[in-house]
Amino acid sequence: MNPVNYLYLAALLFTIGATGVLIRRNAIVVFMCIELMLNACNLAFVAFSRMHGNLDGQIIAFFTMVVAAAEVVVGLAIIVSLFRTRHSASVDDASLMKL
Amino acid sequence: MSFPLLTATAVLPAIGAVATAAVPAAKRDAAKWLALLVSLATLVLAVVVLVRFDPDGARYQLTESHAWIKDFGVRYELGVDGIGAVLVALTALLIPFIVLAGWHDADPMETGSRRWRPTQGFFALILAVEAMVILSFEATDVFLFYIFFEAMLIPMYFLIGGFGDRAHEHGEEVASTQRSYAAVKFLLYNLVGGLIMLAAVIGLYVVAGNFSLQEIAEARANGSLDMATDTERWLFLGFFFAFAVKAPLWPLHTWLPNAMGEATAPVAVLITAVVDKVGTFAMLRFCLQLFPEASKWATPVILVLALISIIYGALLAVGQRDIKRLVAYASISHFGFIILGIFAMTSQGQSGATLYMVNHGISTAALMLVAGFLISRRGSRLIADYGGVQKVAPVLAGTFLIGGLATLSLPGLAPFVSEFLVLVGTFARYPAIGIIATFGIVLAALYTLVLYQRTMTGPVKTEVAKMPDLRARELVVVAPLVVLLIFLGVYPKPVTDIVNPAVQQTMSDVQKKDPQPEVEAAK
Amino acid sequence: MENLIALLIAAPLLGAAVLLCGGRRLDAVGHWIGTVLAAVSFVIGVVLFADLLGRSADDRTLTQHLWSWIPVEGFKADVAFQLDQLSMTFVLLITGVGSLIHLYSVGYMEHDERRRRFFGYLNLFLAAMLLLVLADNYLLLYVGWEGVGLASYLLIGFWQHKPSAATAAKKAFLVNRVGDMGLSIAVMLMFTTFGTFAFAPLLGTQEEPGIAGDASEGTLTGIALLLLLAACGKSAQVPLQSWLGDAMEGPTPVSALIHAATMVTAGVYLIVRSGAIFNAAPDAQLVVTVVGAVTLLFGAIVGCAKDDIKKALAGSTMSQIGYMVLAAGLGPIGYVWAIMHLVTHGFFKAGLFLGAGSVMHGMNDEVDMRRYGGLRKYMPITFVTFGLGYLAIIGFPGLSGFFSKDKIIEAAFAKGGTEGWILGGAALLGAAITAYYMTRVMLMTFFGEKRWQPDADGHEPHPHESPRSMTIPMIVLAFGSVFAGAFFTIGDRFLNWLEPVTGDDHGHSPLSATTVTLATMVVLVVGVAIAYGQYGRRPVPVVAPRGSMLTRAARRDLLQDDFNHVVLVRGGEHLTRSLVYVDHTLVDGVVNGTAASVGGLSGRMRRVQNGFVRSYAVSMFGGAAILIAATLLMRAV
Amino acid sequence: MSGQLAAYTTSTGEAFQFWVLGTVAVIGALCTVFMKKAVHSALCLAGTMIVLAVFYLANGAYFLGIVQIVVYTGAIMMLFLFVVMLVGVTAADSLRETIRGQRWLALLCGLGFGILLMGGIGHASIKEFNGLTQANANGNVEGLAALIFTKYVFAFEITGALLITAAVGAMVLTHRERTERARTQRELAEQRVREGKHLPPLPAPGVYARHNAVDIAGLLPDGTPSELTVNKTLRERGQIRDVSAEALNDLRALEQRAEERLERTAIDPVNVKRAEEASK
Repeated sequence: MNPVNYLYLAALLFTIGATGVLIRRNAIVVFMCIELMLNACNLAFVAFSRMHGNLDGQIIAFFTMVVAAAEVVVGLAIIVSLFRTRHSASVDDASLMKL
Repeated sequence: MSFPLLTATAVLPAIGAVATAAVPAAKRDAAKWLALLVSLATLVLAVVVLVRFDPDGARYQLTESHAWIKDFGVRYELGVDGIGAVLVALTALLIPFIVLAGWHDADPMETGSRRWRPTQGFFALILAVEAMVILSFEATDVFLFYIFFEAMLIPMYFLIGGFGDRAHEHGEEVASTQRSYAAVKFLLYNLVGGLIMLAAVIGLYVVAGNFSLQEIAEARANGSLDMATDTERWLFLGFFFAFAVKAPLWPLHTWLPNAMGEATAPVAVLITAVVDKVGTFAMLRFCLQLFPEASKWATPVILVLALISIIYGALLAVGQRDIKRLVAYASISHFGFIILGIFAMTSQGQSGATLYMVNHGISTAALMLVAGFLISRRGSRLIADYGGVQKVAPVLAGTFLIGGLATLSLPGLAPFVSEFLVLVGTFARYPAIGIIATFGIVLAALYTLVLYQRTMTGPVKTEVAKMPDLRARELVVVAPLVVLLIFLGVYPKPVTDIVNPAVQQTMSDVQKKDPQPEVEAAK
Repeated sequence: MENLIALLIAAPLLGAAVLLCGGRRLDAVGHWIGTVLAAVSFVIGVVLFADLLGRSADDRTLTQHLWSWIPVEGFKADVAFQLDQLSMTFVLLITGVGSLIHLYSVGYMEHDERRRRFFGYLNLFLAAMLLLVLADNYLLLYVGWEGVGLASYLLIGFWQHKPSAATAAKKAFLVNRVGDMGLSIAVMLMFTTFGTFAFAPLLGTQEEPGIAGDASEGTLTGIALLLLLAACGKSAQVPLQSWLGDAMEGPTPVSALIHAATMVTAGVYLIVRSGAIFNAAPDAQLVVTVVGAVTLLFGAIVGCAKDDIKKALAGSTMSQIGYMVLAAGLGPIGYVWAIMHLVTHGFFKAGLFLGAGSVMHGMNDEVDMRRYGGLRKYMPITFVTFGLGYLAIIGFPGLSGFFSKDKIIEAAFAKGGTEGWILGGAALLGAAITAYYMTRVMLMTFFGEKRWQPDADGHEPHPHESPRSMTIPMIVLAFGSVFAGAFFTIGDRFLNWLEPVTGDDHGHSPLSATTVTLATMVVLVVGVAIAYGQYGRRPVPVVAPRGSMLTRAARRDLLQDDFNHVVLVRGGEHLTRSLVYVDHTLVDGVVNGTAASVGGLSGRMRRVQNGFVRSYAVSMFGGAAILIAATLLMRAV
Repeated sequence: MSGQLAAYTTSTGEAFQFWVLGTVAVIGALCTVFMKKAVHSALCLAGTMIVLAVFYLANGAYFLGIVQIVVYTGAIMMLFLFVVMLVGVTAADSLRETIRGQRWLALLCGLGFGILLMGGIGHASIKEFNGLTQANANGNVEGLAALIFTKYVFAFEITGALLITAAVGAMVLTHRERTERARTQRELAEQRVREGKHLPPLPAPGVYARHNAVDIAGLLPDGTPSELTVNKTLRERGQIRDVSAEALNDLRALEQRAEERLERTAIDPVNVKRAEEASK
């Protein structure tokens, strides 16, 4: 089997995640989809690092995880405060951008 | 460093505007007098300019030049040639009459009306317009000109939209809505023109590298700056469009009847006799000097448009029911003559056109102001509401008739000289166009006499039976204009002497020679 | 001496200025100021005339240069005057008749509270007319040309409260403007052809002709025809004659001075003055003669049908000027006789009008001849003067009309060829009709039994002789109309006087002078006889009979007004109305339409911004996709 | 083991593993997106992540694999679940789309995007394929450590700063500042009296023969359930079970059976039917 398949898999997962972001309204689920996308990227990185035979890809993946963690923490905090204020976790409710 | 005379002519009214605006609300009359004095002082300065101007001297005189925006080579450059000097004088001459005629136009409305009319603002705006118009006549830096060309829209907008006739047949509400419509229309039309011109101005900078009219014109003349044909044509169109809107040339004219119809008579005079002149003046100075080839290229189309303006404007004037709109359409017809004269590219035509600007200013002022006095008495702009005025107010009728005769350019009155020059100049190069344009004089007679007959003659209408004749203030406004009309009609030499050299310059810019008479040519 | 020329014009001009600006305080003396200044101008004219007589025939041309009027590169128009025999003739006619009519008006306008302004206008007219005949270039002539138009506008519409008067005035001015257009285009054509439009270089003199001849005949014909158009407008020649009848709305002195004696003859002056041009354009001359012939018949026919005394006289004026134009069109053969007829006509027609005015004065401004009758008993002086004028105009042997008209008919035949016969025939026929309608007027007015009735207000008119100030002018003019012709003709005084300017050329007439004279006599008698048969023997009905088709058409000025109304007025109204509509909907609509569409578009675009995070996300995502696609494509190619 | 893992062509074992687990991962991802309830999505996501962890290991990223399991699946996903609980386990958002055309646009974009990515990968020429043999020569962790603390040390420090910031930020966001001091029991009681509602403590949840839970509302005398009896949080989540109907049916069934036993003749057919369906 050719490890390139890992890349294909990553691409597939990434696409699914992106679509999820667009389709779902529940902020939490949206976040999960984002996580999914990040993971897809990580997979790609790891696969690349294997192909190129150096560990840089893994390092990047590692950093991605860290960043993802931070992002999740903040994001979830935002969601919680949102929910507190308007008793809903739907992203559509936050449509104040419209004049 | 001599005394900056030209700057003074513009700065004085500007300061006057600020001062007038600053007069406390209670002292209404003080503001009026202040405005009047300032405008008169400006007139004095303008006369000094005329006197100091030496027709046989350099092309641009009394020049001033200071660096302004170094990065773009924008300079504060002023200077007048014969045409500019005359038009500055015209502006400075008309403003006092406008102020005097609008003496009561901005008084607070009688109690019960919700609209408060800021008297100080009215006169301050008029002075502001004067300052900007004078500067745009004097600016020899394209960018500087552009700034004032655009800036004068703002005070005009407020003058049109803010102050209407005291009484209106449809009541105050309708009046104010119509006014704001007219004002917005005026603003939009001219802004669009201005924007297109701005693009052209920038384009010119890109091509020429600076904004100085003289430098660019020289470079064009001695060939050190040659534009690609297309570039030149596009730039020309950019400039010309703005001026054609301002002028106004058919079919860009529709803002004028609204604006002149809704504004008070003095403001209407300000529009057509002063502000619009900037458009025709700029055609003569910028279009022809900067883009001679393109001007020649566009001439046929422009001449046809001017011709349409003449006939079309006159015909519509015949069809109007509203005195002011009638005068507006008449003005459109006259601007057609001016543009015709400019682009006929003969010395008679261009001298005639310049002279026409002056005479049209005076004649329209006379006619429109008297019409304004008439309207202020009866409180209606509809021709049908008048009749037999001649019997109750003979002096008013007489001056109105003289204004009308000037409008139909009766020989002996000033406009005849200019109109005939324009026609001769056009005929010399384009006989067909000249002949068709001559039909305009018949139509002019038609709308003027119809207007006079319906308003002044016939049995006296009951509404006008009690109409008072011209008051002292109004006579002071009208009499000098009438005298000027007659004087310039029989002795236009003072003006032509100043104008001719400048016209010759322009002719040499576009490298055109007057067509020679057949007979001499034959010999 | 030359410097007096300007004074000729200055005097009445001053009068006009004073009277019009003077205000009410001059009401008491205004009319005398006007009259005196007119007289002053006449005196100056006489002085100059004497001076000219004192000179040798070939340097009887005075010029005065006042100032350079329109100095523009390659274009030169001066305010300068030229006084030669032709102008002199006119000056005397204008100031002379003018002064008399001023005097007459003093009485005639006595009861009009705006008499001062009336005299102001009269003076204005004199000044303009003098300017017209004294100008030394066509542009200055044009000033006078329109000036008299203005004066006639003001005077026709003097009783402005009458809508009919105001309309008539407007009509007169407009029709004249059409003619003026011809004149101004002619001037332009001259300028572009010759580079000048001053008389001296252009027309030259009999000895050394000007440069007028150098141009191509086509150009000259063009100029000549344009001048003819101008002449038609001012002299009420077909097809621009329609205004003259209505012009009778003005006070009678105006009709006498402007619309009979002087202004309407300006066209003839123009043609004769431009003789050099016309001589070089025979086609144009032919047209002139045709116009003259047509008009003289047209006017005569109209004159036969009118019951309004002034309109009848207007028709006759038209017809008489037709004679002059015809003569002028004949070239050097006719110029002199044209002018001579012009002068004599000035006398007798003015006299006739003044007579008519005096009649109306006595009849509470009644103008319908069918309501006159038998007036000779009530106003003898008027009767006598009017009668003499009548005899003069029909060409009764020995009176002035006889000489001048006879010469013209002769000249018409002398043109030679078929057109000679046709023109001469027309002239003869005209003479017959003239005799007919003038007799008709005479009989209906002064003979028969009285037919007047109480007018609308119910008071019976008491016909009475007019005051002295009115009768004196009439008497003077009657003298003129009796003796002028003989005085001019005997010893060819007039011919010798004008010949240096107009040139002379005795054509070879197929008929001898005596034959022509006899023929004239015959037709005259016939005309008078017919008229007498109709109006002398049986009583005149007070209400006009329906009359034949021709009569009815003639009453309506041969339907010319109806034509104008239908074609020009109606058509014009429709045109302007539709144009107003177009301007509002089309030209304006386009602009407003653009504005509206822009607004609508932006409104629709605004919907896209729905504020939902996810739709923004979609656009981002789509954008990313597009970017990737772009990069891939870049790679691919 | 690592050596052969990083071989040029992967072993059939890995291939098999890839195909099986890959399918699982994709299904998990799809479920994450399309599950109605957030909890389920979270669980599916966790599953996918574990699969990914296995892939990491398979790709020789041992450290990452473990971290993936420990940090992601262990910590982050749990954090997710925690929030889900807070917001409401059963709070299911309807998948019915509110924005017009959004779904189709999304699917379209997704599809296009995916295809493009695949195309890109296929298009990309990935020739050299040298495993991690010498990279992982002396341990994968050591290798990473070497890189992190030498080449990427700055980035590493910065991530530390980032994490701290994130932590503080989260606290700030969720922390609710108490503006006035907490009110005492007394004050609360007085306030209640002032507002004149629920002077007594709130009623207890309904207690029935078969049901006895906090989410069951008690019945008012007229038989309608009273919201007040249910805990506030549940109320907000709208998780109130209403069993009153069942209770009433049971009651009727009881009466009916009693009647039959006492052989009451007048049998109301309606009642009979009710009774039957109740007895089922």
